[in-house]
Amino acid sequence: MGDRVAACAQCWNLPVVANRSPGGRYRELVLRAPELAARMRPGQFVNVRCAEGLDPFLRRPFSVYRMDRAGGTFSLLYDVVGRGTGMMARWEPGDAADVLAPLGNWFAVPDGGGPLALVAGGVGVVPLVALAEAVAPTGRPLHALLGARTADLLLGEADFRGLGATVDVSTDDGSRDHHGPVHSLLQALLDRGDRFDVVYACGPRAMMAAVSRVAEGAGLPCFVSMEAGMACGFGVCMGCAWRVRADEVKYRLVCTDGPIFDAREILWDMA
Amino acid sequence: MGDRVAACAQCWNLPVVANRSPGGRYRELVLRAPELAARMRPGQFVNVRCAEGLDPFLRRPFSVYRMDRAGGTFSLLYDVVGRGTGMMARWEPGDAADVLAPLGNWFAVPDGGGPLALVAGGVGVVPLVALAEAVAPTGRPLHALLGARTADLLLGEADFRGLGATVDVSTDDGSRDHHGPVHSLLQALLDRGDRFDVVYACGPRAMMAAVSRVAEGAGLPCFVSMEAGMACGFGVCMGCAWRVRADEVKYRLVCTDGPIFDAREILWDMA
Amino acid sequence: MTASGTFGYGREMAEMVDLNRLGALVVKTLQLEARPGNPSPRICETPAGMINSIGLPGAGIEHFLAEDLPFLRRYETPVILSVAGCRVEEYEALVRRADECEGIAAIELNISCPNVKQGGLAFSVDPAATAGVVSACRAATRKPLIAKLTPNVTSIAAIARAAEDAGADAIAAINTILAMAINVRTRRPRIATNVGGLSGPAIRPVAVRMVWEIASAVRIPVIGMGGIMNAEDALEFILAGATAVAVGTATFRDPAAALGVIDGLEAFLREQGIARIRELVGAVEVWR
Amino acid sequence: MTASGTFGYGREMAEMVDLNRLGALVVKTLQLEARPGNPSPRICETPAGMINSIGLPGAGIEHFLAEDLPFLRRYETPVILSVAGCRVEEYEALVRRADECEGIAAIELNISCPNVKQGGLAFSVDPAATAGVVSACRAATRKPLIAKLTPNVTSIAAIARAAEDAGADAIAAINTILAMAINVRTRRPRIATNVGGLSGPAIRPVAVRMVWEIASAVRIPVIGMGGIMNAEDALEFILAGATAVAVGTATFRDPAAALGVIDGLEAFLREQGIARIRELVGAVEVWR
Ligand SMILES: Cc1cc2nc3c(=O)[nH]c(=O)nc-3n(C[C@H](O)[C@H](O)[C@H](O)COP(=O)(O)OP(=O)(O)OC[C@H]3O[C@@H](n4cnc5c(N)ncnc54)[C@H](O)[C@@H]3O)c2cc1C
Ligand SMILES: Cc1cc2nc3c(=O)[nH]c(=O)nc-3n(C[C@H](O)[C@H](O)[C@H](O)COP(=O)(O)OP(=O)(O)OC[C@H]3O[C@@H](n4cnc5c(N)ncnc54)[C@H](O)[C@@H]3O)c2cc1C
Ligand SMILES: Cc1cc2nc3c(=O)[nH]c(=O)nc-3n(C[C@H](O)[C@H](O)[C@H](O)COP(=O)(O)O)c2cc1C
Ligand SMILES: Cc1cc2nc3c(=O)[nH]c(=O)nc-3n(C[C@H](O)[C@H](O)[C@H](O)COP(=O)(O)O)c2cc1C
Ligand code: FES
Ligand code: FES
Repeated sequence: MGDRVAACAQCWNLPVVANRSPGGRYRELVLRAPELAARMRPGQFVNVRCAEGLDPFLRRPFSVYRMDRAGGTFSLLYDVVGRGTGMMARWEPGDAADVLAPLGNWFAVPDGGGPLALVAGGVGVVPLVALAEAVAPTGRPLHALLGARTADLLLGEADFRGLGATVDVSTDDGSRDHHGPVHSLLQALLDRGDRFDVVYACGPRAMMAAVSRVAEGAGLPCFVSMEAGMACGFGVCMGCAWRVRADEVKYRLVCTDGPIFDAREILWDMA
Repeated sequence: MGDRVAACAQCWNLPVVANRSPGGRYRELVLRAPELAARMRPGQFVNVRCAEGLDPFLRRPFSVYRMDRAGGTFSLLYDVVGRGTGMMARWEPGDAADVLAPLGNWFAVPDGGGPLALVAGGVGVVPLVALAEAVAPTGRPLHALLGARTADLLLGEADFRGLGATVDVSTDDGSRDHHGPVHSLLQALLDRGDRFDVVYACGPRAMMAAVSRVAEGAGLPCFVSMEAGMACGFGVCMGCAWRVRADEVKYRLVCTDGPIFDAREILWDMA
Repeated sequence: MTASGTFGYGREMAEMVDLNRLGALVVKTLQLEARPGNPSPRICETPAGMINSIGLPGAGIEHFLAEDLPFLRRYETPVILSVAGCRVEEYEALVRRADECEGIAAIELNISCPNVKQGGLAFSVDPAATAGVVSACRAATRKPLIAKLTPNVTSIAAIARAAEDAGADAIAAINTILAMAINVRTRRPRIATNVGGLSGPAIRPVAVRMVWEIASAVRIPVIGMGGIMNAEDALEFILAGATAVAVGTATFRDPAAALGVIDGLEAFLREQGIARIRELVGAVEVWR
Repeated sequence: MTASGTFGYGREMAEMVDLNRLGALVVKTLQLEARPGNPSPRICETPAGMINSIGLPGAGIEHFLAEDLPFLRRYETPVILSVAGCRVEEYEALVRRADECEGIAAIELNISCPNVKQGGLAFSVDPAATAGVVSACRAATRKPLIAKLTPNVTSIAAIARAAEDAGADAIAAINTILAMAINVRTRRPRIATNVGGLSGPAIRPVAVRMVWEIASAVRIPVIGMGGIMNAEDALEFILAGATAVAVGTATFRDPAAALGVIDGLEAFLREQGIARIRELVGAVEVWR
C-alpha cells in the first residue's frame, strides 16, 4: 500500500517567497519550508490547495523542482494550464500556500559512478532537475536530454548546465539542435557509443513510452515519473491507479507506489 | 415587475482604487466607474461577484455608499461577515471587481424644505449616507440618528457631520449619548418637539420595524431599505420576495420593487 | 435556450440581453390562476449551487397572454410556454388555451416542479402519471409538446419513454434535485418550505448522466439543462445526446450567460472545424 | 466516523491522523475475493465535488482480517467492516465470517455501490431486494448491521423502512449520486466506466434532505454523510436527524478533516452551552 512512503506527510502552511516566471506560461513558486527542504527527495511531489473556496475542489500535484536546504526553501515549476494553476499564478510574496507534503516515492540511484541519462519532455524536466541537484555533488556524470516542441518552450537548460550536466537538446520542429522527438536523440547518442548506467525519464506519456522502449532495447534500466489524476495523493482514494504489466489485471497507485516506477512495470497502451 | 428599474443594469469590470478599513470589521471599497458614479442614485445597490471559482456561487449585494462624480468613483462600505466579504477584504488597488449595477429603486425625497430624519442601525447607515450626500447640496436640514450596540461599532458619524447633518447617537449599552435602541431616540426627539418631513431608516429588521412604528405613531411617512437573500438582483429568480400588507397573501421583490419600500407596506412579523 | 423560471417572462431581461440572439425563450411556468408563490426565504446558496422554492408565483396565463406575450412577439425568438397545474384537467386547459395563440412555438409541460404542494413533482416520478398528463395534452394541441422531467427518480429513462409513448415531441431534463439546508444556529431550514430544489453547477454531472440515459432510451430530441455556465458545459450535454441546451441558474450570476454559451459554441465549432453542431449530438465516445 | 472508501483500511492514515480520536473507522468495502478494481481514469473533479468509479479494489476479506485488522486493533477506535458482494449469498458469507472475528464493532452492508457491474446498486434501489440482503445477513450475525443506501431512488424512505423491517440496526446514507462528465475535446467520458458516483460538498444539500426523510421514516439511528467538510456541515445532518456523521471526500483535501469536524462540534457545543450532542439530533425546527 505504500503507506511507508506517504507516512510522514502533513498539511503545511508555507509562506510564498517568490512566484516568478522563467518564461512562457511557466512559473516558479518558491516556498519557505526548512523542514521540508531538508527532508524531501528528488521525485517526490506535493499537493497544493489552489482555491480559497470549494472550487476547484481538489488539490493539485506538483513535483519538487529545486531544494535550497541552506536557505530553507524549495520550489515548484508549473505550467499555467487551467483554473488551479491560474489561481496559483496570482500568488505573491507574503501570501501563504496550503501544501500537503512530502508525497510519493523518489528516484533510486544505483551505486556506481557511471553516467546517468535524464530525458525530459517539456515540464517533465522538473523532477529530473531535482535529481540532478541531488546527484551533482557526488561528481557522477549527468547527461540531460531535453525535448520540446519548439526552442521557445525549452525548459531547464540553465539548471542542468549550472549543475554541471552535459546538455543535449531536441526539438520537434528542428528550431534547435537535434530535429525530432527526444527518444530519437537518446537513440542517436546510444548509437554513437554513449553509455549510461540508468535512464530517467519524465514527460508526456507517449514520450516516456518511447524513451523506455529505447532504453529496453539497449538493455538499460529506466525509471519514469508518472502522472495520473489524483484526489488524495496519499493512497486512500485509489483514484490514481495505473495498470501494470502482469498476467492478470493489476493496478498500482501513482501517488504511493509511485510516482517513480521502473519503466518495465508500466503498461503504456492504456487508453 | 419593476423592470423599469433594473432595466439598464449590466456587468462592469471595475478597477479597485482603494479597499481600506474605517475601523472594526468594516471596509470601504472604492471603485473607478465614472458612468455609474454619474448615474446611480442613493438607495440603489450593486451585486458583486466575490469568488474567482464557483464557490461562493452567488453575487453579494451592497448598497452604494459614497459617490464621487468628479473623481469618477463610487464606494461600498461592507461588514466582513462571511466568505464572500472575506474574499473582498483581500482585494487590492489594481485588482478588478465584477459588479452588476445599478440595481433597485432609490429613495424618494418629497418636495419641500422640512428636515429629514435618517435613522441607521449599524451598517444600515450606508444608503442613508448616500441619501445625505445627495440632499446636502440643497441645504435641506438633515438629522442623522445613529444606533449601535456599543460606541466602538458606531459608523458614519464623520460622514454625516461632513455633510452638515445634525447627528445624535444612541447605544444599546449606554457607552455613548442616548442609552437605548435608536427608535427610542427618535421617539425622544419627537417628544421634545422635533419635526421631520420624512423618516428614512435602514438597519436590522427589528430596528426598522420599531422605527416605522414610531414614525407611524407620529403620522410621519417612513421609507425603509430592506434586505433579503438574493440570487439575481434583477427580478427574474423571484427569490427575494417579501410579504406585504394586503388582504390576500402577496409578495413584492426586494431587488426590483425595492430595496426601498414605504414602511406601511411591509409585513414585519414574517418569520 | 433559457430555462424556465430563470429568465422571467423575457421582459425583465430585454434591456440587459439581446433577446433576438436566443435560440428560444422558455418563460416562467404559468398556471391557470394567479398565485402568490411560496413564503420566504425562498432561496439559499449551496456549494457551487443554490436551493430554491419559489412555488410558481405569477399572474396566471391570461395575464401573460394579454400583457407579456405581445411584448415577446416583437422579437424573432421562438417563445416556449411552460405550464403547470394540480390536475390533469388543468394541464389540458392550459394547453388548449395556448394552442389557440399565435406566437407560441411550443409548450413545455412542467410536471416536475418540486415546490408546489399538489401536482408538479407527483406526475413525473411515475411513468403512468406522466403518460396520463402527456396524452391528455397531446389531444389538446398540435403544437410541439415538451415534457420536463424531474431527476428525483430511480429511472429517468423509464419516465422519458412513457412521455415519448404518450406523444411528447421532446424531453426537457433536468428540473431541480430535492434538497435541504439548515441554519445550524437558528435550527431552521434555510428555505421556508423546508425542502427545495438544487440547481447550478453542483448538479451538472448528475444532469449530464440523466440526459445520456434519456437520449439512449428515446428517439425524440432531448433538451439538456442543469448547471450550464459556459459553452464547454453545454457541449457535455450535447455530446451526451442533447439536441438543445438551456441555461438556468447561471443567468443569476451573469445575466448574459446564455449569450456567452452561444458565442462559445460558435468559437468551439470554428476551432474544431465542425460545420454543424448536429454532428456533436450524442457523439460521446463511451468506453467499453 | 470515516466514510467507507475514503480512509483506506486506516493504516494508510495512521501517521497523519490520530486514529484514537475517531468515533469509529469504517474501512474500504471488502469482498470475498481479491479484486483489481475498475480501469482508469477512475476519478474526475466537478464543481465542489468529484466523480469516482473505483470499483471496490482490494485483497479480499481474508487478507484484511489477517493483515489489517490486527493493526487496527492496536487502537481503541471501533472498527466497522464494510462488505459487498454480487449475490445475497456473498453478503451472507462475508457477514458470517466477520461475525466470528473480535475487534469488529459493526458491519456495514454496502448495497449501494454504483461502480460494480453486478450487485451493489441493484440491491438498494429496490425495497424487496434491500430487505432480502438485510434479512439474510441478520440471520448470520448478532453484530450491529448497518444498511448503506443509495440516493439514486425515488423514495429513499421506503428503502430505509424495508431495511429497518428486515432487521438493520442502523441506516447509513448517502452513497454517491450517479453522475457523468465528458471531456469535450476527446469526447470521452472522464471516467473509464462512463458513469461514476458524485460526492463532496456539491451533494450535501441532497444528502441532508435524504437523511431528514429517512430519520422521519424509521426509528433506528441514521448515520449521515455526503459532503461534510466541517462541523457546521455535520450539524446540518445531526439537526436533520443523524445520530452519527461520517466524513468522506473531505479527507482527500484535508487528511485530518474528520478530526476537524470533531473539534468543531465540541467548540459549537461549548459556545451554545449544550451538554450533549444528542439534544441536537433531529432538532431541526421545520416551518409549517
Ligand atoms: C505526480 C505529479 C507531478 C506533477 N508535477 C508537475 C510539475 O512539476 N509541473 C507542472 O506544471 N505540472 C505537474 N503536474 C501536473 C499538474 O498537476 C497539473 O497540470 C495541474 O493539476 C493542472 O491544474 P489546473 O487546475 O491548472 O488545470 P485544470 O483546469 O484542472 O486542467 C487543465 C488540463 O490539465 C489536465 N489535468 C488536470 N489535472 C491533472 C493531473 N493531475 N494530471 C494530469 N493532467 C491533469 C486536465 O485534464 C486539463 O486538460 C504533476 C502531476 C502529477 C500527478
Ligand atoms: C439590498 C442589499 C444591500 C446591502 N447592503 C449592504 C451594505 O451596504 N453593507 C454591508 O455590509 N452589507 C450589505 N448587505 C448585506 C450583504 O449582502 C451581506 O452581508 C453579504 O452578502 C454577506 O456575504 P458573505 O459571503 O460575506 O457572508 P455569508 O458567508 O454568505 O453569510 C454570512 C452571514 O450573512 C448572512 N447573509 C448572507 N447573505 C445575505 C443577504 N443577502 N442578506 C442578508 N444576510 C445575508 C448569512 O445568512 C450569514 O448569517 C446588503 C444586502 C442587501 C440585500
Ligand atoms: C429560481 C429558480 C426558479 C425556477 N423556476 C422554474 C419554473 O418555473 N419552471 C420550471 O420548469 N423550472 C424552473 N426551474 C428549474 C430550471 O428551469 C432548471 O430546470 C434547473 O434549475 C436546472 O438548470 P440550472 O442548473 O441551469 O438552473 C427553476 C430554477 C430556479 C433556480
Ligand atoms: C473515492 C471514493 C471511494 C469510495 N468507496 C466506497 C466504498 O468502498 N464503499 C462505500 O460504501 N462507499 C464508498 N464511497 C462513498 C462514501 O463512503 C460516501 O458515502 C460518499 O462519498 C458521500 O460522502 P462524501 O461526500 O463525504 O464523500 C466512496 C467514495 C469516494 C469518493
Ligand atoms: S491519489 Fe488517492 S490513492 Fe492515489
Ligand atoms: S433577487 Fe432575484 S428576483 Fe430579486
